[in-house]
Amino acid sequence: MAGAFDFVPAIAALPLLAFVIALFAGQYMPKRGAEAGIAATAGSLILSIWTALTVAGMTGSETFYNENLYTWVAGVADSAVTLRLGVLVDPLTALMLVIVSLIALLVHVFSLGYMNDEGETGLPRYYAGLGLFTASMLAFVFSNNILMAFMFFELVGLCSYLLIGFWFREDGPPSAAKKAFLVTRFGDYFFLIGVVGIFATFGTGLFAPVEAASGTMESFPHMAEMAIEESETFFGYGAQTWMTILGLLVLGGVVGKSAQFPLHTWLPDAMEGPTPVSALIHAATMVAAGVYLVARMYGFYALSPQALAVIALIGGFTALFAATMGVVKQELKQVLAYSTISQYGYMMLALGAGGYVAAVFHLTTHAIFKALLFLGAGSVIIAMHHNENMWDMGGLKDKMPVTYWTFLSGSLALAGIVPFAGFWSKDEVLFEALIHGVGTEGTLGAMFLLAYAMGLLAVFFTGFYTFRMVYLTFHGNARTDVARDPEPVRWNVKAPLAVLGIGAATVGLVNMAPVEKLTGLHIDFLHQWLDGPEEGGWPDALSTDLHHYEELLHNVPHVDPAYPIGGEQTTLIVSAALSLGLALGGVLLARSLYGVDEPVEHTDKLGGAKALLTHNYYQDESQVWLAQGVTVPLARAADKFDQGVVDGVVNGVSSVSLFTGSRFRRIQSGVVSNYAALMTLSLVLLLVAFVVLGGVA
Amino acid sequence: MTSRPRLATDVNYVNGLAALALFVVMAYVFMTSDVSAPAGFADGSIVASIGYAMFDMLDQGAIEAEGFLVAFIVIALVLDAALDGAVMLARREDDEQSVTALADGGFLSRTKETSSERRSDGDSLLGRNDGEDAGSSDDGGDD
Amino acid sequence: MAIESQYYLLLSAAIFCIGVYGILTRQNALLFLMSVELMLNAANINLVAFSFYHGNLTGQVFSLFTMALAAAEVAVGIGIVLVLYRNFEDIDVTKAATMRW
Amino acid sequence: MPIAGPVEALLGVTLLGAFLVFLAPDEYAGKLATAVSLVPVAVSVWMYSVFDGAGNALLGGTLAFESDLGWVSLGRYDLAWQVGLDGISMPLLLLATVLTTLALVSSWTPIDERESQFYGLMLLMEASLIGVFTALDFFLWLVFWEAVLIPMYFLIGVWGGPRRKYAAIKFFVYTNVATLVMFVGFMALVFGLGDSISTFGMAEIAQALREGGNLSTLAGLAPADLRLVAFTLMFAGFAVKVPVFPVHTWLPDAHVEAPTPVSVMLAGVLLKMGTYALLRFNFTMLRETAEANAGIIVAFGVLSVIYGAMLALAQQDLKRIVAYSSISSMGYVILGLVAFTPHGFGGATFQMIAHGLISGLMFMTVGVIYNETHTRMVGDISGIADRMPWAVGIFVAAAFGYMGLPFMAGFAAEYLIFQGAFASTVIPAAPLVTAVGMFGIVVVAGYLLWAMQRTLFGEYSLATDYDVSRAPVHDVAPLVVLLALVIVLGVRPGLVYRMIQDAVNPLLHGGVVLW
Repeated sequence: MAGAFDFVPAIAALPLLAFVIALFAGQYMPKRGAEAGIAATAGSLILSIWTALTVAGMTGSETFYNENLYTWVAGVADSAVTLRLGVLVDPLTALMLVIVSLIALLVHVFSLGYMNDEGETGLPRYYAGLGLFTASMLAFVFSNNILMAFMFFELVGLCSYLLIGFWFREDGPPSAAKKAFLVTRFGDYFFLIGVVGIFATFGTGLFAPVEAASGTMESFPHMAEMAIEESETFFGYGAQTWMTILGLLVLGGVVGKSAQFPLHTWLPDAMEGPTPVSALIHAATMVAAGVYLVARMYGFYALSPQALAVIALIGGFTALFAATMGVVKQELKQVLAYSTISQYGYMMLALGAGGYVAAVFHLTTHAIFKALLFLGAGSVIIAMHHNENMWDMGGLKDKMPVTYWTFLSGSLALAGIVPFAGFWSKDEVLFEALIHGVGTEGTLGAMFLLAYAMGLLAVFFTGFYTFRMVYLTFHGNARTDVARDPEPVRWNVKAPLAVLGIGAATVGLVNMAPVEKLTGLHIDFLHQWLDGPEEGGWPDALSTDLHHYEELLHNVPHVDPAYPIGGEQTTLIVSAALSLGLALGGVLLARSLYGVDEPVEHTDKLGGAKALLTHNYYQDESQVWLAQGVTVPLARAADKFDQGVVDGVVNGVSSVSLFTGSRFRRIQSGVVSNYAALMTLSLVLLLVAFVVLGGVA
Repeated sequence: MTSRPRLATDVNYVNGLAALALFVVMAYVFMTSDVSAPAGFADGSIVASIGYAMFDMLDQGAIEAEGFLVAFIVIALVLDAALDGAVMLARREDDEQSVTALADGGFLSRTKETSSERRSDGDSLLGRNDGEDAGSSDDGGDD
Repeated sequence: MAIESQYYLLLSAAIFCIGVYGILTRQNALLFLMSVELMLNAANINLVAFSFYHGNLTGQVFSLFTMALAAAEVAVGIGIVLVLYRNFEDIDVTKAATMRW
Repeated sequence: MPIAGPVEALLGVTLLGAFLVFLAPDEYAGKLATAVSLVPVAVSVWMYSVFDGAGNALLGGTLAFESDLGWVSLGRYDLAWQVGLDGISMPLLLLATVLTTLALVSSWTPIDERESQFYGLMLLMEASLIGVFTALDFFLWLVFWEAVLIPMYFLIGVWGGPRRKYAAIKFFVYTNVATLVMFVGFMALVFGLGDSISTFGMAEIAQALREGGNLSTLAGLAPADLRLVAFTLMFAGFAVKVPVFPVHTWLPDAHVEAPTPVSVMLAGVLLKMGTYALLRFNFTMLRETAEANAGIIVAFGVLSVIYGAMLALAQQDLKRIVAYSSISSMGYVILGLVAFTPHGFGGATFQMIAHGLISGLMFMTVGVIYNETHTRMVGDISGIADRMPWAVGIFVAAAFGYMGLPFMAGFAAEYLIFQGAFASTVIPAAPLVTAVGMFGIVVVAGYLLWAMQRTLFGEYSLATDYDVSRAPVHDVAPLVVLLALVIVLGVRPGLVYRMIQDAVNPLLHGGVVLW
């Protein structure tokens, strides 16, 4: 009997079909292709839920799946690797599939209101892009090897290019699209080296072992583990070092796609795209892909303390860095953009610091509340006739209550206020970083603590900028005519908001670790989901379970928890109180500064820091300088060199021969007598030569 | 103008030195070479033998020779062709008025109009070739 | 006693060089033709001389052919001279230099 | 062995077609040539479907469609009409025939004078290309190799842009001198081999060389030195055709001046002659020399990749951008070849096919845009996406194909090359060198994205006085076909990669593998 796992490829194939239909037939459809996208993503969602239920053991005996389905390139010779495409379904995959297809469905529905109702042109292209985007992300999620992951990772990049640049008639979007692709391509360059390196090192890129007819095909994290145990050497490096190198190379792609420092600059620009696309990019697809990849191959990263430290530091730093920039932004979507960067920083921090569950948890909750916030922002933007400046808004609370209350739910989640989703996950991230930082010996522990400190500080800024945004947008008096009389939005905008609003308030409940620890109730469902009910966790055969990861973390980089303040419970309470307190502090500060009827700008109080922050620490400038100030002149110089020197030599050779030719041709005077004279003289010379040399023989 | 022969005044004596040099060298070579006595012909009619050789009847000739029948035929054809060629070259084209060489006693009686027409034709044809040539070499040289 | 072969060669060289001299110094196409005739006949002398030297008639037959070919050459040559005159209004060979480079 | 096999039929039909088209009136020449060129396409597709070759043509593999007839005796060497296909030449033959047909269709719009001569020359070139990829006797091969130049010279020199004469002469002289250099190198080997070979058959020479020991001292050069000298000369000769830095400067000029269909053929097939010859001669016959000097060769490859990409970045002319990026892409082929790994050789050969299709597609797309706008300068055009949506859509797809988007042929090829080069034991510091070469994929994205942003998107404006409208169907159709091929090969590389691997794997074994 065909089970859910046989239909997993269809989860990605359905949106792909929607892509084709929308592209070629979209213009003949009443909603310009949206129908296909909605049907396909709904189908994907149903299949994803079915898959998740199967993984949970509710609809079948098999609870995991890992098969190679398609041989992309067969390596004939012994030393040639074979490259395959396959499907891996484990709890992480199932969870992510549900999230992605849910958000994709909601974004499709929302697009009806945001794009169709606004009378946009080129909608088939838009829905085709959305379909391909969803398809690539879903396929990326269930990839069973790193090459397949890379391939779909790249397709995700392509789709982001197409969608961010959707409004190609203006100047901004194409430029932003180019930047998004180029910056992530720079990261992917390292990723690709990593992929090639992994295949060259292990001969396989499987995330988890595959049971094939010919025997078990091992996964590369497992092979790496063995290699480290046996102290093998690769390409002249020790196993440990080599794994770190590979891990960091792959991390390049993660940093690019997940918009981590220093490759985050594309993401704020990507706000040029339509808002539903921003929601999709930020919540569930492109940006999530990076973090998901680290979680996917966590068994590999857990082997390298250096890589973990780098991940944690990048994460912590990005969380703080982006949050500070979010404080001074004027535009609604810009604030959200920086909050996205910051929140993905938390996930990286969690992964680096050994908090696998915390990272996945935050990925889940963030997907919900960030999608909500973007869609809410989209709703506001519709109402404001596509003016995004928060200083032109104000007082929208009463005019658009659905949007306001759902947006507030999302904002509370983002700020990390109990009991909204973000509180639980962010708290767990920080808690894990703290206990692992204290418990881990040496530099690694210190790095964790440093990253923790930055993450903790970022909580305050998060609370502040989130509620600065809420107050400026919805509270106080309306500051413009449009804000006084906003355009109403329809059900297709409100329905997704409502779904997500409820989600943002409640999804945190799936893993209330603090409550579990305090009360002893087993309500840390996500933890159990990733760990498994049995001893050793399931699915054991894949070795992608939490239990295995914890073992690795303990054995190889020696990441262990320790509780600095009393026992586990006290530490937990203190940590939670600390982060909640900071978040509330930020919220209250925002309220005192901006929660008034006629708020004014306070950015001048920042003094010199204002310019720094509004210019995003001159990150864009420096990267633009790198591109235009260094690369372009270098290219010009190369061109000059090519035209002048290399081609100059070629032309020089040709002019020398042309010149000598032009001189020699003077001999050809056209006068027969001269020719005859020359011939005669030559004959004389020849004869003389023969005489002098004594004949031919 | 008469067609009386005159002493050549346009003689280029400098070039003539080359001919003189050639003679000197050849004379030197011949006179210093060591040549044995000639073998001479066997008894018999030389002319008859030549005739036989031309028609490949070597056994009838008294003096040694080779067969030349094919060469004989070929030369006959060549002569014919040369004659045709000469006539073709010499013939005026149809549109030109036929002026016989004898009628005005020499080469110099052609109408100016015809000749200048020819001239300009030839010029334009050759001139274009020239220009194209020059153009292409300039292209190559300048770039 | 027959004349030594060198002298035949010397004679032929002399005639040949007179022909060459004519070509080199004159500009009249008809004189060119005459000079070429001289050179051809210089070759004929050689042919006959070597024919005698080797005791083989081939050289003599060859010289006959040469004469025949010379006739052909003169026919074509005069044709060319005619065309030359028609195109350049002169039979000065140095003027027909349009085909150079 | 029948006298006329499919290869002879291909050549015969194409040549005959060429002469027919020469005689045809201008109005029908384009259609007639296209119709004629469909025959080689059909024949080569049929040949592909029944292809039964195995192993490498030069190393004792089983040839498909072989014929071997005595031709001329030259001293102690017998020259033969020896043609046949193996897994390397079969895909290239397909590439040549398919691309010719598409290029012919794409000429309908831009070529509007001396049409019958243009199409006749195109077919003549196709015939020569078929010969290059099928001939297995050196002299026969050389005849075809040189014969390609003649139609190309006229195609650039007559139908080209303003500086066509310069470009055509540069192309002709440059490549001809290269052939001379290569010829000297090869003949040095032949004379060095002396009595151990009796024909100019490439297989016989390759096997004699690989077995080693047969080479005698020639002109004071010991066998090892002779190999090195011959290798260098042959490499230099073929490098011009590829082209490899620093002997590449004929390429941009030729591309810029050539009419679009000719650019398509030049980039799509002619460049592959260089790498094909490198693979057949340098890397098959003189394996040890190549291995010993891998460090230097790979430097040329990587330098071409980066340098070509950097130059592309500095260009304003769309055609020049694609032309320089061809240098970059062909550098990857060198990188793959010199790796001496299965995926290195296979990927390099696959890259010849992939780049042939993608660069052809790219040039054709630029041509379609040029047909409408009459300019190719980046600054002169902007925002034409609205006016010609399908052409622009395909331009974007082609550009991403060029950047190595997965599931398009370019990615498969480049990935395999990287995979092969990374694991190479021959290249010194292989992982590092590969990583440096791979940086090309970032730069290529840079200049193509930049060019697209400036030309296709933004507000519509055009510096020339033409009204831009949708491209005619027969302009877009070849693009669609090419794009489909690129995607099909990207999704299923095995369609040609299987036979390629079969043919390149024997190269890795020491000595000759007899099948």
